[in-house]
Amino acid sequence: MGIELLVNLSYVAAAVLFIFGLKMLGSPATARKGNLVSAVGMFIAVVVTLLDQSIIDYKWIIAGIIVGGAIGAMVARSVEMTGMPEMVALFNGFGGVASLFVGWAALYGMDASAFQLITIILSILIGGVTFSGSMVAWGKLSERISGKPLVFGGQRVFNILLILAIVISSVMFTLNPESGIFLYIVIGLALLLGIMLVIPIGGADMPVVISLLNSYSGLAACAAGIAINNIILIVAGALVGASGIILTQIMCKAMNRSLSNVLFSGFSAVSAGGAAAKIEGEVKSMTADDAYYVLEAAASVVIVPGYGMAVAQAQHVVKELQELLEQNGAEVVYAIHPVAGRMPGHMNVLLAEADVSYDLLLEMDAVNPRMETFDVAIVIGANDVVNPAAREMEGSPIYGMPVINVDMARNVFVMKRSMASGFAGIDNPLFFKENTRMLFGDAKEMLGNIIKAFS
Amino acid sequence: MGIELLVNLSYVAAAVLFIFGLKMLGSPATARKGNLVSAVGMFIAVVVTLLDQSIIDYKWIIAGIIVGGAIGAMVARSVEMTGMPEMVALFNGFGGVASLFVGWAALYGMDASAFQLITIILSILIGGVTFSGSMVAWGKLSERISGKPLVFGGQRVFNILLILAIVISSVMFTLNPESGIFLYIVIGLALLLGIMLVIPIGGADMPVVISLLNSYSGLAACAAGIAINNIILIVAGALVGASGIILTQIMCKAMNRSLSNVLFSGFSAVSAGGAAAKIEGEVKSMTADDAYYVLEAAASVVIVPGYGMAVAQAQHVVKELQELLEQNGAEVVYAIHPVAGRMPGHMNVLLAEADVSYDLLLEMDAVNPRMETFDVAIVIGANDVVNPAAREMEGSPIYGMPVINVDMARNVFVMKRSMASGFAGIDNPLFFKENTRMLFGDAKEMLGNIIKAFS
Amino acid sequence: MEIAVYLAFILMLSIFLGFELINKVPATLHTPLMSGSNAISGITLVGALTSAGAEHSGLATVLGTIAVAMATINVIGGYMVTDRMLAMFKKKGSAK
Amino acid sequence: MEIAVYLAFILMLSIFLGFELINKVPATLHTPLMSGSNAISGITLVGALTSAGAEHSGLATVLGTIAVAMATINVIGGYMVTDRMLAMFKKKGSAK
Ligand SMILES: NC(=O)c1ccc[n+]([C@@H]2O[C@H](COP(=O)([O-])OP(=O)(O)OC[C@H]3O[C@@H](n4cnc5c(N)ncnc54)[C@H](OP(=O)(O)O)[C@@H]3O)[C@@H](O)[C@H]2O)c1
Ligand SMILES: NC(=O)c1ccc[n+]([C@@H]2O[C@H](COP(=O)([O-])OP(=O)(O)OC[C@H]3O[C@@H](n4cnc5c(N)ncnc54)[C@H](OP(=O)(O)O)[C@@H]3O)[C@@H](O)[C@H]2O)c1
Repeated sequence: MGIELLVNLSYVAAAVLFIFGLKMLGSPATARKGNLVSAVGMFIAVVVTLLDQSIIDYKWIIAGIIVGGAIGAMVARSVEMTGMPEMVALFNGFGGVASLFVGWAALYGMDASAFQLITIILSILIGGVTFSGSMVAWGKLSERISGKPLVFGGQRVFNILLILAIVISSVMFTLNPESGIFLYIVIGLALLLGIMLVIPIGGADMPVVISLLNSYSGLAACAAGIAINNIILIVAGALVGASGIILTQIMCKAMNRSLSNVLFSGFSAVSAGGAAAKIEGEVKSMTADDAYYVLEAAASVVIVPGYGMAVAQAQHVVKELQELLEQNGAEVVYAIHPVAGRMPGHMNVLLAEADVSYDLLLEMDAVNPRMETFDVAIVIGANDVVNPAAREMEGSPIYGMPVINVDMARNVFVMKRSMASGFAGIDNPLFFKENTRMLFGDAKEMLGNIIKAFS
Repeated sequence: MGIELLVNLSYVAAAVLFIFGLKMLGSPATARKGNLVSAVGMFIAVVVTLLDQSIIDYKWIIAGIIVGGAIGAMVARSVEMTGMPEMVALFNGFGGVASLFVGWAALYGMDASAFQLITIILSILIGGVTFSGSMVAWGKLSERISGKPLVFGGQRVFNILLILAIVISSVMFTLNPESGIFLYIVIGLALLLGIMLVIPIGGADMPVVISLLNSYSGLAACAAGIAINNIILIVAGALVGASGIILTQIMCKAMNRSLSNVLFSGFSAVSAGGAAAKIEGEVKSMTADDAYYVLEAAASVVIVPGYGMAVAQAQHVVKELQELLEQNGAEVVYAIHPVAGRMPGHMNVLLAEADVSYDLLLEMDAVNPRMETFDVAIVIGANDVVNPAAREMEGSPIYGMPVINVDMARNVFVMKRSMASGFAGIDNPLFFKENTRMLFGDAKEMLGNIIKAFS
Repeated sequence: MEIAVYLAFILMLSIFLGFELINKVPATLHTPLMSGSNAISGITLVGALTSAGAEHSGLATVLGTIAVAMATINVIGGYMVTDRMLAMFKKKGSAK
Repeated sequence: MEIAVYLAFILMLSIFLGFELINKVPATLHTPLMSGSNAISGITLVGALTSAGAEHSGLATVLGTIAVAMATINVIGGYMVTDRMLAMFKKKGSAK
């Protein structure tokens, strides 16, 4: 009784820490501390659970924790910055499968009531969908499988039938909890559903999908908590489930999309594909030396980094160029698009690594109104986020997305290796504009050449 | 069992409605609907409670509801706009005393555990403090008792002893729940504490105090809920308790005060009283006709209403003057101070009643930066909220409070009946400024005279 | 015992939620918000109903009945006054 | 029965609180916030612990042990990756 009270009070404390942690994670000044606060909550919850009397055998627990902890720590340490988003997907999938197993294991060793059976099947279902969905998202983000939306005829019908099948077999299971067959069917179908839900979504939308799946994994934990009557699972799971949905919506808004548009737009991709308008104009390229002469004379320069800067690991050279330009008397700022790179905040993190001052990183909305005042806009490995088609071409798949209007600067330098398209896989009329010059080559090398010209 | 489930599910629904209601009350577009939503929640909660089996005798309930409902409805209907804040104080007090009685009644008919006894005594205590505190606040606001902070020597010591006595008699009560004597002592002391806490606070701060007491009455309901193990009382009470504290803090911020400053500054009032600086200058008065000539030539006019406009019920005449000035080609705006009048939003409500367009009502922060551009500032029955001493005189009791800087307009007309001070009871150097003219008289009459001059 | 834990969680969550619900409120809404939440605190009426209706001692019934009357004043009066206040904010010509 | 009611309240309050906690988050924090709340969803580890530790059938123990390992990866990896991400936002010369 004494221990039980301690355990439960600690659970309350852990929940409070989770709440504070989540709140603090939402604001830049406190985010890192918030993560720590929530980690402390998790630590407390785990430690007091181990004190619980119903645990009689520690060897498997210890084995599981050691194996899982080692893998988790190793992976988290070694993953590269650019690989972090897919890492989150992977971790999320593991959380889902854990909830699936917790629900499954709850079947044994207790005489489950109908209500409990329902919660068990829910945790298995949501856990399964989370797991396989996260795995597909991971594959798409890490380019292990194609980032293109995968669609086929009759996909909708298939999905509806799939969901029907899941409902029926879940009902069958609750009626016959003894026979394992329905259980396996449900697990299999849940895994299939997770895959089917994510494959029609393009790789560019994966961050949103991961956020949604993260919400699901919270709900799975919540359902598992109801199944085994553990209150901290319920509270923490519901918190994550709800806040994850809000975060998903916020992310959609940053991309100027609706959630349903993200989830289901893949289906219409087949038809809309070929309708792109013709782009007119001529591509003009220039050398690093030519670029130097223009930059030397420029009084104000805006640098727009994109995924290519991350690929080329060019952030340090960018910073060097910035300093040279500043010594030369020019004003230099960076314009950061919310979805530049492959995860939100990608560019900020890279530039922070190169010690670029935080003040110089302007948001899109701060730069666009004064774009005309810049002598030069240097686009470094960005493509979709500076694509004027989003503004001009109604048929374009990215039409309506807010972009950085570099084409309105006096001169635009675009650094990339080829005329290849970016993540969205669409052509960019920017490259054909009158005031655009292409600097073909790897961003790091090209910047290095310009810097050499300065000295 | 079926009914109990219904009751409890309805309680969940009621709590959801309260949550939505509170949220909606916080934003102008949805506030009125929010109040309705929360009222529906209350209706559901009350109706399903009446279905509960443990209620066997309805006659007293019906009597209580009829009497209470009739009084509540009558008072709410008949109270004048300006009397609403004190009405809230009164209602709040009744809520507090109800919680006190609920806690008290819980003593009978059940074998209370020590834990329950503690929650019972808590609900009695908080309910009692809420009741007597609200009554004092009501008296001060409605000027049934003096609005001046009431302080006497040894007040602090007395309060500390009082709290000690409460703690001791509460402990004695929990140890001897049978003997009624300690119960009566606790009730008496709680009532005394409520009075003692509110009397040292000035009438101008009563809105903050009521908000705080409102938070207390939530906590009292919450404590009563724990005592009688009723979950909707706990949830709704805690919601009100917590949101009330936040609201209190927001209100303090609007007055540029801290909560502890509001609650305890009265104690130091005795000493600070006489230290006011000498005001230099000459009071110049003018007639309505003189005012007319200036107004006729003005291109931009700002109207600053205060409590005097409410007293004179001058809002309709003000609107008439506004229209005349506009026909005359002048720009007219209103500057509304957050604590003008006797309740927050007082001026907005009055002017809305007179059909003044919402767009013309500017907040202090919107008007102050452009105050120099106004030809005339007409101060109608405002005093404290336009007192430049808040800006200029460090010793002044209102020093640091943000005010509307009418003295920076080219001409200032002040309409009031005499040189009397306003709510804060301090002199106003504005009346002595070079560019100020006094229009002595009732605001409504004076405005009428000016309007007559126009036609 | 177990119930106390649930209550602790419910209390904790309600308090946090109460804090979060009120964000930036314009000054004009302070009084109606106060009044509206004051009406909610009249929920103690539900407790009063059970006290007044149960066939306990005479004193409990008397206390309960008074509590019912008082709480009803709070509830009915509170909601009506709040509504009257808010009704006066009819926003002519306002954007939204 | 009574417990189900408490659970319903707890669930409802947690969900509302979860909604309210996340307001306007700057785009830079979307990924860390997602990753950090993903780590919290690893709370299922607590459930896994009870499954793995209880002396049930062999299958339950196996499932529980796998669940412990998986959930631990989620928790440890999640918190560490989040911390690494946030560590990179060192704000030089920022106002606050
Ligand atoms: N931020 C997020 O949360 C997120 C997550 C997933 C997806 N996305 C999506 O990713 C896209 C981001 O736009 P973005 O403009 O940053 O990138 P982008 O549109 O993907 O374009 C990147 C460009 O960089 C160039 N590049 C690649 N390696 C390079 C190198 N070593 N040196 C120079 N250039 C190189 C590529 O062109 P070459 O091949 O010709 O060099 C490519 O066109 C958007 O579509 C967004 O929706 C964003
Ligand atoms: N808004 C709130 O929430 C709230 C609540 C409670 C207290 N308060 C406090 O109340 C004060 C509000 O400031 P305020 O400037 O609006 O009012 P005020 O400082 O109280 O001044 C009102 C002035 O109106 C004049 N007046 C009264 N009846 C009049 C009539 N019939 N015609 C013309 N003038 C008349 C009075 O002067 P004569 O007697 O010379 O005519 C008085 O000086 C502040 O101190 C504030 O802190 C505010």
